[in-house]
Amino acid sequence: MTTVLPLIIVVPILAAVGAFVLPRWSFPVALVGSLATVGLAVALAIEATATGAVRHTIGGWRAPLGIDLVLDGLALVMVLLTALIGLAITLYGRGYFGRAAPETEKGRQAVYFWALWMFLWAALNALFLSGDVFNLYVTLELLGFSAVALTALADKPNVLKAAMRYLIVSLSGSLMYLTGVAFLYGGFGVLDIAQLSSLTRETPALAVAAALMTAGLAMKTALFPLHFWLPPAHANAAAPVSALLSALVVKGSFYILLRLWLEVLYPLAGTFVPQVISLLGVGAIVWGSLQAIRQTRLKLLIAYSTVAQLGYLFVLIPILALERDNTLVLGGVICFVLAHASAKAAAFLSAGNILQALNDDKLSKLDGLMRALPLTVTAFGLAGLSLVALPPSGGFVAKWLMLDVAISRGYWGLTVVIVGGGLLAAVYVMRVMGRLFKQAAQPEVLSALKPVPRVMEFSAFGLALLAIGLGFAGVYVLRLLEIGARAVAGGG
Amino acid sequence: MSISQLLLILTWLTPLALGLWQLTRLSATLPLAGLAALPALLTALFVPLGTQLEIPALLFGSIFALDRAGQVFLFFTALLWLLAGLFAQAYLQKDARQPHFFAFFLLAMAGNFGLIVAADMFNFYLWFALMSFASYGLIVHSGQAEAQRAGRLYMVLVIVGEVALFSALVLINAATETSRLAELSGRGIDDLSAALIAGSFGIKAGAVLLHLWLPLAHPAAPIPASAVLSGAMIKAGVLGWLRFLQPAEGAAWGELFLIAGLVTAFYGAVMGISQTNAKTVLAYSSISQMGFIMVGVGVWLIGGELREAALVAVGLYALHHALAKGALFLGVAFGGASRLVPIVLLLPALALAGLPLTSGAVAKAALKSLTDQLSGGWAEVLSLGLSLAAIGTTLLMARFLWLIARTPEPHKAMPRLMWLTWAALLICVAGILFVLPEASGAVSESLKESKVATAVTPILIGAALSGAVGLVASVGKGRLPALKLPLVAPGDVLIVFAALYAALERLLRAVLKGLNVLQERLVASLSWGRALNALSALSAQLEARLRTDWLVSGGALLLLSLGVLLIVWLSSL
Amino acid sequence: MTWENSLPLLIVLTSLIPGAIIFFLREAAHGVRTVLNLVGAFSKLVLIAIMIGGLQAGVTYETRLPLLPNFDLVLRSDSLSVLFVILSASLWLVTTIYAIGYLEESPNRSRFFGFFSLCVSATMGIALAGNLITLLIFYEFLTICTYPLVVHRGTEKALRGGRTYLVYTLIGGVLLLVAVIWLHAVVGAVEFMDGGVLNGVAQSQPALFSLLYVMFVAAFGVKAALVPLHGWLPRAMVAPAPVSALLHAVAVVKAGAFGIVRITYDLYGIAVANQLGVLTPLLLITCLTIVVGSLFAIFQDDLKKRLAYSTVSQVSYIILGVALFGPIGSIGGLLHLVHQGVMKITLFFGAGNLAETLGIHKVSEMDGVGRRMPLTMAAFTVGALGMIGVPPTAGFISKWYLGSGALAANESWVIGVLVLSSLLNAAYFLPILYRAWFKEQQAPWPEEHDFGGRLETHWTLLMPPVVTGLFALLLGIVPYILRSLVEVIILKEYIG
Amino acid sequence: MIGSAVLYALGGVALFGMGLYALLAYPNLLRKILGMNVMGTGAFTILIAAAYRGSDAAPDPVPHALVITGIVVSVCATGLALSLAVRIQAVTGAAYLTPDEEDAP
Repeated sequence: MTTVLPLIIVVPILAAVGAFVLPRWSFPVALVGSLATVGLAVALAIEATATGAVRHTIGGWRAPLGIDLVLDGLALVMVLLTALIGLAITLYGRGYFGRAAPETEKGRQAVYFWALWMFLWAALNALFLSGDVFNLYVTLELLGFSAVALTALADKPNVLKAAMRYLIVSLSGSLMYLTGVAFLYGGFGVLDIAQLSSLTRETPALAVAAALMTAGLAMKTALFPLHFWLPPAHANAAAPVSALLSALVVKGSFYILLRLWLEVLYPLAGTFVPQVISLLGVGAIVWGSLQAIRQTRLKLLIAYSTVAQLGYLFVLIPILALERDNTLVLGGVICFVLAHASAKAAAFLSAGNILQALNDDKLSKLDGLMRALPLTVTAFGLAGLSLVALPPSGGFVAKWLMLDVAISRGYWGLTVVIVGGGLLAAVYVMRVMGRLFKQAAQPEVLSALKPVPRVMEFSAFGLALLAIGLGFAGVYVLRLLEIGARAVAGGG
Repeated sequence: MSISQLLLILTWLTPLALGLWQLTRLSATLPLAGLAALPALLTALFVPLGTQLEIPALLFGSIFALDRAGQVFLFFTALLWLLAGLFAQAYLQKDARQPHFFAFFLLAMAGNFGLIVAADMFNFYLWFALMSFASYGLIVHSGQAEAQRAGRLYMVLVIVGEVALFSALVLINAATETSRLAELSGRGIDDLSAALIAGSFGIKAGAVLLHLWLPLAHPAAPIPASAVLSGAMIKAGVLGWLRFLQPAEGAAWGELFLIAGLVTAFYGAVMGISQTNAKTVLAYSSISQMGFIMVGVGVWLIGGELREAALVAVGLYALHHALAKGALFLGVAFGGASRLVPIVLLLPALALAGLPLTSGAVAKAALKSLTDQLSGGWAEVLSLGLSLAAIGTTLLMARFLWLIARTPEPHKAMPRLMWLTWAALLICVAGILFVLPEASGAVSESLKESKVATAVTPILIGAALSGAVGLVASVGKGRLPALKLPLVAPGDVLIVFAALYAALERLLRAVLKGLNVLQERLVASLSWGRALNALSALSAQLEARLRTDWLVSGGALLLLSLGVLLIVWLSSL
Repeated sequence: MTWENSLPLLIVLTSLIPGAIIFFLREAAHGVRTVLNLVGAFSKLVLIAIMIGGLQAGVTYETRLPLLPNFDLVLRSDSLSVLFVILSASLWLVTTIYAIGYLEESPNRSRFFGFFSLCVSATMGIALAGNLITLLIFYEFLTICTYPLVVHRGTEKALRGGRTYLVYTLIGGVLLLVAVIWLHAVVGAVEFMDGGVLNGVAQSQPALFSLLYVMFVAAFGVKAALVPLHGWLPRAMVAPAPVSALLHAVAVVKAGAFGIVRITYDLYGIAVANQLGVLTPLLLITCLTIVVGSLFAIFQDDLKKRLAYSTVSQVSYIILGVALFGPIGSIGGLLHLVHQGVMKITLFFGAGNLAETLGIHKVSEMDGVGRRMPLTMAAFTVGALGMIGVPPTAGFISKWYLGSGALAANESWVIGVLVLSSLLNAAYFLPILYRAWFKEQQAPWPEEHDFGGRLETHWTLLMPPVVTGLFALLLGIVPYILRSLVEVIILKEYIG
Repeated sequence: MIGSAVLYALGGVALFGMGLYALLAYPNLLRKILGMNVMGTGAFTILIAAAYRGSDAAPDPVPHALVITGIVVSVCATGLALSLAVRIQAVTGAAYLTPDEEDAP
């Protein structure tokens, strides 16, 4: 069964190539690729729950030059998350791009979308499974390229500028990371994370690496105040791309940061650095929420919500770095990743539906859409529920765990922020929901809406259900995270 | 269930069921609705004392029983309701809203009967409440402005009385841990409970200062309703006292009642004398007469060996007053119909004043023989006081008859049933006390020479005084400055209370308005904060700067990485 | 799955599943929707009956789903939950029938009934919650499902009302969340138990546990509309009448009051709460609420607003019973949980009928309405007299127990509060009755709606208030049925 | 006395810094892209410095492999960046990032 591990990267790459080479068949190819990848992810999950963590050396080449793929609980959860959301986005993309011939502008976009999306999926899987810091760099770059290219799909000024900004940020972030890798290698002579984990000590090289990698990855994850690039990129991209970017892509760089602090940079846990990261997270929650509240466009509002929500990912870093064995703390963060990914994808897809129907996403135009697009609005509402972290939802479980950690350790300031952030989220979600529930001032607008393909509505709704359903899956997520929790870190 | 027990239930069930039936069928009056009082009358006459029925499922366990006090009260109450009911049937014949009247009439009747046979405090409270609330419908029946005003005032006092009674019952129940009335006697309730009981039933009984509603409500109601209000229902207050007022400090409370009784007796007379409405005069007379009964209750409270006799005296007086006042009220309906009417009305009027050989004389004799046995100077004070009050009664009655005699001829037809019921009631007034076995002692007492003398004297003085006043008035007509009557508006001190209430209401409104404004402000400041908006507008500028100026964002990036380095370096020092 | 471990879940699902299906029904699918609603409501009642039978035979019903490590979603039946479940389920049935008539021909019915069913499911969950997290989850769930109902009309005013509602309840919810987690951090996972589970722990850290208690009360107090957390309730009056019934009688304020009951009795334990000294401040707050709520009610001309302020006052009777240490007061509080629900729903049905049939929204428009709608107003009268506490309505029974409980707890001044409250209740209810019954109609009805037939209004509108009005009487005349159930609960709480 | 490897590394750091400055300070997109390339070169230089194992030992081959991979990535990045820059100039007529247009969905 160990062959499955590389397949989960290879299959989407093949699909990407196929979609590009066979433009008329790009969607079927992508669909098959998506289904196969989901199947592989499930197979991996079954395997890992049965046998524990999996380590695979591609082509028999050993580290340091060979490529090691490592599947532990954390990686598995991320792969599964990507699979679930990826499938929904593939389905959504079908509705979004329709059956336009490849010769048309829209058809051309569709072909690029399918190819790039499959490529991005491969990059994500590769990133999650990479066992050494340099391979992480490569996958990070691949992820960045495909994300930027996807952003730039729509050939409009704002989109292109946002993509360019995104590219600059992405590249400089990756380069900082790469420089950090150089320092790590210079300092400890290995690249394999598991090996590094047992070697790292508090040395100047580690400090420099920590500084470069943390800053670079923080920027790529749009941690406040380095989030400036995110809202225009996420808000201006095509709906399925927005969902991808917000739900999955930013999680890629965060995943690396998390791994680093868990397994490489932890000797610095005693310094004030994790606290600084945590403080920036707090800043993100407050700042992002305030910005989201004052937005007048739906997609920008959702994008700023992402800025705010990403802040939550960072607030527990100090505790994580100290208590690396505590899956409950990690569980809190990861549950948040899952909850945010599903909810945010659902929110962006719903926004895409609204945009499709209305050709506008100004909040002031949303009056009464509850009647016109009940399923979409419900999807947005459910996603909002999870963002506000009201039970029963994935967001609630995540915040529950985070609050549990914060309160039981006496982090009262953090408690206030987590709780207050939920209320701020309620404010911006309600700004939208209130509109949607309102009686339309001009009912004729509602009858002039463009039709929204059912598959788009249902995939948004499905993701929203996932966001809610995660509220009942906390136990299972934690159980998955237990897989190989120490075995991987300790082995080598 | 024996027939006696069944009758006990039927006393209240019959009028209750018929009342509810009438309430749902407002198109036509039940024929002879007054007969609903028959089971009660039968109960009073034939059900053996001590008959009891427990129904644990109802309320907190319900007990109905017939004791001596209950028997007497039930008797005259039922009799009066029966006759007034039949009277009303005829009296309100042409009234389109007669069914409404009877609905409330029957419900009030059920309440009045129920509270008499109730042997636990919850039932008493329940029926008392039913009676009080239902009689509101009787008071406002005419729908005229003064009836509405009277009704409003009545309702305020009813509610105040209800909550006072409620508090008293809770206190008594907690202190004695029983709800059975029979187990209350001699348990010695505390002064607060006693005060609440005295006050709440005092409202119903029209004790001075709590009487406000009476002079307004009794005249406002249709005549048969006035009769039962004044004759029967205010006695429920007396029965309430007898049932619940078992203070530990019996003597002190007794003396308080003696004083209050005397004051009430005088007060009613003084305030009533200048009234221009015959029914108002009667209402004030009722207040005055309740003062006499309160004296009896006072003696009962002082207790000792007089307790039993006092109970009998109170019962007799209540019975006498109920019938006499009922007859007087019904008589108002015939005012002007015939010249004979004022003369016929002399009978109940003189009975009320206590003329020998009338029920009044018997009742007063019973009372007098009680007060004479009191020590500590009370005997003398009361002897004089009651005699003076009797003069007042006589004057009131003279005023009443004067007003009746001047009533213009009514346009209404007088069905025979009206006359018949009135006549029946008059016969009862004349003879009833001489038939009742309980009264035999008092009857012979009243016929003693000394008693006859004390009874006749105040009547003569009163008659002389009214004659003099009448003479002065007729001679002085046009020469003396005309008196603007009534000198005191019905409800007398009500004016003070009304002013107080108005002030209180204004104050409350102002306070609440202020509170409301405050609350609105609070909520307004809570909802979608303005402060939040101002803050975020500022943040938006920063945000735009961060996005467009690469040096700012790059600076932040550098700051972060250098900061990390710096921190590590600092902490390694 | 056995009967024992699925029954509580089924009770929740009997409204959840119909609710979920109803969302997807077309507007015109009137029949299907009605059938679904009624089947759900009736089967819920049947299941509850089975549960009561089992409880009497000593069976424990418990559904347990793992939710988080150390934290299960627990739905369990005990006497207290049964009390609330019976109340909500039966009132739900009545309200559903009412809503079917009320919303006839109005838009968005599927959405309305969907959320309506979800609300009831949430209430069932609150009632059956076996631990704090379950309670929290359903409590918040209730908040969410109620919002769309409050803003159902979609007008600016409705949205404002809904927004205020959310602001209040979400802040309350957050407070609850923190309190629950904090408690969990201190004592670990605890489940509700008769007599409480914090005995010993709480006394060892009195300050902390008092603070937590205050947080719990504040959190639940928002929904229970304790002054000064009541501001949302009168504003939520913009909702359609069935929603008002739901807010005021079936679910929302009840959930708040029930939460306080649960926390006090089954988490802290009444004896522990008494030792901590938290009951006295609670008592003061409830008394303040009782008086202030009524004071505000007096000067409202809007009928539903007047009723809303009355709810503020009346719901605090329940909590008053909790705050009075001693079984008698407790019985009064729990009895009022049911009594208030039955009486207030009657009043709201009445108000709804006036609005729907005659377009009457204000007290000043009610002159002579008793003659036009005698049955509705008769039911309304029963409810109003019950609020004042006149026998033989249910309100008298609660008031009696509360008064006696106050004496037993040596807080005789509380009787003064009850008296004042009764006076104030009379001051704002009797004028309504006066106008309805004793005044002549002054002006034509604002907006008369002809339902045809011989009845004063549509039968689905008429039947519910009449039924609940009769219940309000029945519970007062024959109180022992309910009292015996309540006594069982209270005895357990005091003996442990 | 600073070893040649350290000197090399410091040179790399300097290059990285210069590139970063260019990236941030110049609005022209081409300059930004060039800046990024310089940054990359700096990073590679540091990596190569890390390969130094003493004057008499053969250098560590691993960093070289990494640098080669890195260069490939960097070429791709430059290509993507240039094509984007071209599109931007074509669409907006400017070789730098103009402020966003409002009111475009």
